[in-house]
Amino acid sequence: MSKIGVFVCHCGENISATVDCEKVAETISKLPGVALSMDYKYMCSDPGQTIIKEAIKEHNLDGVVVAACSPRMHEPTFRKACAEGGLNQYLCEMANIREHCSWVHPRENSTTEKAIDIVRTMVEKVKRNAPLESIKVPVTKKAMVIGGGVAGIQAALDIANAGHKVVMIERDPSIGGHMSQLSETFPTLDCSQCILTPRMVEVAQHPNITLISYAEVESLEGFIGNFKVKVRKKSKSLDEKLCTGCGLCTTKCPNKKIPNEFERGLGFRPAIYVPFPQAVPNKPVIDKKNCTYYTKGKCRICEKVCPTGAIRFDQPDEIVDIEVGAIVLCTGFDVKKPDFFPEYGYGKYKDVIDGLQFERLASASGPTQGVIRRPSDGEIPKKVVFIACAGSRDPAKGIEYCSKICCMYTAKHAMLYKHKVHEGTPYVFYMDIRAGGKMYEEFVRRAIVEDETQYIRGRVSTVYEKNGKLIVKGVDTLMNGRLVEIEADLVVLATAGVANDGAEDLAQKLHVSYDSYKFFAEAHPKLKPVETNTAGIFLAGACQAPKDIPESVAAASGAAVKVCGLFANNELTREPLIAIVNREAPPLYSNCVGCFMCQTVCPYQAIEREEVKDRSGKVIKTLAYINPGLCQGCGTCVALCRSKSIDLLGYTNDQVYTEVMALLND
Amino acid sequence: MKLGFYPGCSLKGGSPEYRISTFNVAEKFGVELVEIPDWNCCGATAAHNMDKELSLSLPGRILALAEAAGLNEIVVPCAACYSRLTVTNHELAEDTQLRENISTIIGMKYEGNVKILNIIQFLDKYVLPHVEEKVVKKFNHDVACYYGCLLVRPHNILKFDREENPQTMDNVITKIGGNPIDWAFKTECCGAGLSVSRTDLVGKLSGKLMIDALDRGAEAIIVACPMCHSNLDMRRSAINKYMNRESEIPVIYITQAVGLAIGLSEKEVGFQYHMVKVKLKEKPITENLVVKKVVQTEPTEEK
Amino acid sequence: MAEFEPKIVAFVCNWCTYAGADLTGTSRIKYAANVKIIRFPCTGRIDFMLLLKAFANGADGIIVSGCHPNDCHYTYGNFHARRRWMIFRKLIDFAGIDINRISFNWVSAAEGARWAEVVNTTVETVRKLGPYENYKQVALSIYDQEDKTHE
Amino acid sequence: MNELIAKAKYLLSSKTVDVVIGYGKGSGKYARAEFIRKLDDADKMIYNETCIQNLATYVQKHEVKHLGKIAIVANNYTLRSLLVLASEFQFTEGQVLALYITPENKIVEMPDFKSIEDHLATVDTGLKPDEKEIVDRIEKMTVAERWDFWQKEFAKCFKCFACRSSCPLCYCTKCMTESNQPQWIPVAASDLGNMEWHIMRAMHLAGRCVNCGDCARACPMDIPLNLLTYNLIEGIEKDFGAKAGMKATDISTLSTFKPDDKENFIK
Repeated sequence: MSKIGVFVCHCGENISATVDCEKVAETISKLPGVALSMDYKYMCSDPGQTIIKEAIKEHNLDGVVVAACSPRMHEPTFRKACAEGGLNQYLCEMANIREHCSWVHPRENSTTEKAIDIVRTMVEKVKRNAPLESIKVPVTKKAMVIGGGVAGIQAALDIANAGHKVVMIERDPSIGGHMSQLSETFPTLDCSQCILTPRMVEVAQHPNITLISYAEVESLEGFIGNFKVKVRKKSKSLDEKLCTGCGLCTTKCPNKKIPNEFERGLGFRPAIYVPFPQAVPNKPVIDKKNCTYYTKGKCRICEKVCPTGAIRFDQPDEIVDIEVGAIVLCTGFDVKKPDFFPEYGYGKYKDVIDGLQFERLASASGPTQGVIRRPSDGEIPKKVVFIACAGSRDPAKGIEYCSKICCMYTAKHAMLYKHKVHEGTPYVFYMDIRAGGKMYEEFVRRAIVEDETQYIRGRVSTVYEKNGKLIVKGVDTLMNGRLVEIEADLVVLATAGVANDGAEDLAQKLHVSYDSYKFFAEAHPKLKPVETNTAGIFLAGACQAPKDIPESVAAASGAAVKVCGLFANNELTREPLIAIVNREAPPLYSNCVGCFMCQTVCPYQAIEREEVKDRSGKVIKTLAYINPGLCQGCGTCVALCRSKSIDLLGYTNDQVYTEVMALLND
Repeated sequence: MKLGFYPGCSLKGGSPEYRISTFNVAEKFGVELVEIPDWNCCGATAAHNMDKELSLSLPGRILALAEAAGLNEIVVPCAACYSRLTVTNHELAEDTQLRENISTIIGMKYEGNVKILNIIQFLDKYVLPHVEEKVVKKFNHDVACYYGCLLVRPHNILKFDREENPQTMDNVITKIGGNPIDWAFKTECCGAGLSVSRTDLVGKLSGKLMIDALDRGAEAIIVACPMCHSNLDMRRSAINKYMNRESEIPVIYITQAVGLAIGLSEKEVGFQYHMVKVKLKEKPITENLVVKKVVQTEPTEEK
Repeated sequence: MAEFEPKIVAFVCNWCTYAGADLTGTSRIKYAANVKIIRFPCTGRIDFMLLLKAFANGADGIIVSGCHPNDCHYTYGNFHARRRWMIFRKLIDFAGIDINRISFNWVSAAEGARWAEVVNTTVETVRKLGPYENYKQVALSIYDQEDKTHE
Repeated sequence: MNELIAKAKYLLSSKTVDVVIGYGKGSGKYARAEFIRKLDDADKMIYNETCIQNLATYVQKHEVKHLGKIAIVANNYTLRSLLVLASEFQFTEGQVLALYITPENKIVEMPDFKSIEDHLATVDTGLKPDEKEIVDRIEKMTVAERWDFWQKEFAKCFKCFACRSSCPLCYCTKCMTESNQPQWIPVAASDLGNMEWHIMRAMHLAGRCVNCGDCARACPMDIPLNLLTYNLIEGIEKDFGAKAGMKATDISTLSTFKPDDKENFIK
């Protein structure tokens, strides 16, 4: 006869307000095998836990049910308590009578009845629980950082400086991300590249960091501590060992009229190119879509001029397997595409540009050497209208969230413009000014007061061109809705920050979840901001939601610490809730008949073939074997197995079957 | 091919040319328009500002009548009527309780089986597919397509074209060999609501958009709404006063334009009813004009 | 006579729907108390026999719910489950079991309100259908058996 | 059928195989299986319209496997069963030599999977019209009618498990119905237990059954068990474009998936 202890928690008023906890405890105490059943105000409090520990000793309980909140909340707490009380932690179960009962039902008998059913069910389950020991798996002390923006750079450096190996994967030819495109940064107005490029170089030169640029993740196998990542190194058509980065090829390439991505299409680049002067690695790649040789089959000028003969036209993509223990995702964000704003004529009028394009115009290394000239005719604009919330906070546009960085960089843009064009007037149309952050509000004030930016609170309905001017039609809600019309020379849209294209695809490859906007989802919005719900994969930067530089860097360091924490141990312990194939005495050996239909359902390739041999070494039977290191315990194989030879610890057939029975038999 | 037809007050009263041209065009394309028997006012402008139930009952009855008459697709040329009927259709489909209330009020069932076409959807579905072979005289003019307020708003209910910079009417014009100019006032207000009470404001609002049309060299303004038409056409004096210049630019219904292109006479499209006489001067057809396409910047995801 | 209160068992996965139901709780959204939840790691773990067993034990209705396609914590579990249910549903329907009493859903961890809605609609549907009498009858047969054997 | 006997004798004498599984005169209306290991036993072999049992059933039986290499008299169902068994690793290529008998009573040796697959590709493996017809008839019934229909049928069952023994694909060493922790299915015959047993069995055959119909023929109470799986076969072919036992490398329908599997009932 089992000795189960049942502890019903009032959770202050949270449960007892609608559930008669005494009655629950009292009813349950009558169940066979229940040695002790009591209720208490706060089970999770120290005294509460102590009660459990003592009870375990006193009644030498062989099972514990805590009827309280969701196991997703406090299961670890109480299992720990039980362990300390000398009971195997897996003999402790939680009955969720708060989230699934007291909070969702009124104070009625039916609610208490339901609570009783729930507890009874868990009691019956616990009777069939088995003591389990956690699994220990080795940890590969090497991290992969996906994405070489400022977040990725920070994460990589932090991990590397802690003495661990890091592999950085970057999709583009150079690391640096969006930050390398920025002119100055708020609120200090220090030059973006001046603070970023040294760290880019540091990454390239760090003994612990291997940088793989122009590469993308193909697939991911394994689990925390033991990931195996397939990486596609896209062909650069270049032997990097030979290339000295002299740049002769890029100057000699005849095909120079390709819109430059780094300049956001405001400038041009050749077909063989280095994205920008300070690029890391500072070696060119050939853009196959535009290279005359790849498209038309002749040219090869770069090959001729290369002093070291480093050009390799026939270089194929290369797939490399990399084994790492942890992964940090820093794939960053993108901004909404032009065609998203027909009413603003973005994409239709040359002089309607987005924030990043303005950054390039204002950047000393940009297409205009930092002089603000409008794209259409190169004139210096006299009136510039900045439109904040272009897409953001606009349910009609399907983007309900605030892109967060726009208020600040719009203020910055207005400033930069005013500093460069003293006689010009910057206008800003805004909904609200969201300048939360150190020195942020002051910064916006400066833009308004010192730099005389005309802030107009209201939306812009449409922008249209008339006699070379852009007519911006909007409303000033602080002037009781007066219509405003501004004849601007340049319009800058603070376009909404959105998830990078391919984010969804990557998330599915890595089995991390993502929200409806395709931003990667953290494991807990407050308490686990840099973890994903896939153990061993962490997040940093704007791939999670729009973030500014300080936030991205902070998150990156946070993720780095998590990785280092993981690497602090040589092995990590995993929950033993995994599937096992049953064993029987010879001649049966197991009920498994080796049809291996389970092998194809396993998402983790955890099911292997095991041969039972006799003394002579002759194979008597081939059985399924489940690799405890790989099994994640989804149980799909268990439900599929016809002979019921596979069972899932913690959710055994016996347990779930009993639950169904107990839940209904009242 | 038989379709239901809801004229509403305008097409029976102020805008006979719209009705005539619509019927004649439809006939040319083998579409018979059957007037909904015993139809009533759609309750536009007045009702929905005062009494929700009334504003749904009036169109509700019209829809119910159409359904009863077995007219599952009805053409509603007037933009205001179109708006009222579509909104009603939408709300009744959303809320069964409401539908029951309304049907008790109007004393007849409505199952929601009536599909509503505005004039452009009608042209798009039944005329454009065969229009090219029927065009006898290309409508070779630079025109400003004016959609007005009700034809494309609110988008989440009408699900028609785009609120900002709509394109469908421009497509029709292009199809009949015309050249829709790119201008800025496609969906601005013409002041219809104030047509009677504040004529001066009509002059201002309509004037603004007229100026842009003229500046961009439009030979005519194309409309699909009787209110827009009456304002731009009938209130021309007020408009000219605001612009302080004499404008002769005609205001033409999209159906009239199509009509001309497929060889209907000026009478058959009802130009005789216009205040501002329609004098479109012949132009030599230069190829580029005919093949000229509308600048399209379709949103990738139109929510 | 009081209104018939159907007994409904919900088989849900731990990562999406169970968490979703937790969210329903934390957002204090009220729903019918007829439903009791059994937690599984994944919809892929849910054995079709358990559904039959639930009916055999007097359930009038069943809810099966897990992560939306592509969102499975175990990547594919819900895809396998989906196939299983497609086939199982056809089979039991053919065998004369009332499939309107089983409601299959995808409810994510973020859809607290949706969970309440799923529960309530299912309860209503099953309440309309009434107690699952003929299954209950058949289920009794086994107890006769046991009695006999005990004699 | 002398040709067959001669073939059997040859195979045995030449040590090509150790046992030939064929048909012998049965006591009932169907021929029964003969296991020919000695040359002169071969004369017991017959082949006529009574020889319809799916002999593949014996291929993976422990006792038979022990005998060594097997030659087996096969019809199309047998061949498909063999491929399913092969795809479930129940025997390896070359272990079984199929002696397919054509409608014209010609014997075709099929030593490897390829030859079987190629042959099956040429024959119509769909449900026969009469089979379809009865499935449709039941589908047309109301749920209540179907329930009554099956309850009447299941009520006859007394758990002799002939259906299981006759099925080439029911080869679990310990059947789920025998597992007693938990006791998924009540041991004794009862309306509930019978229904659960037959639904479970059909579900376990989903995507595997080759509609040979032996279960129904084996049933002493003439319960049309095959209909349960026939109905699934149709559905599976429609929904997943899959058909069991056409390739030795096939992955069974239930142990795989497509991300775009179409269903309309999961809300």
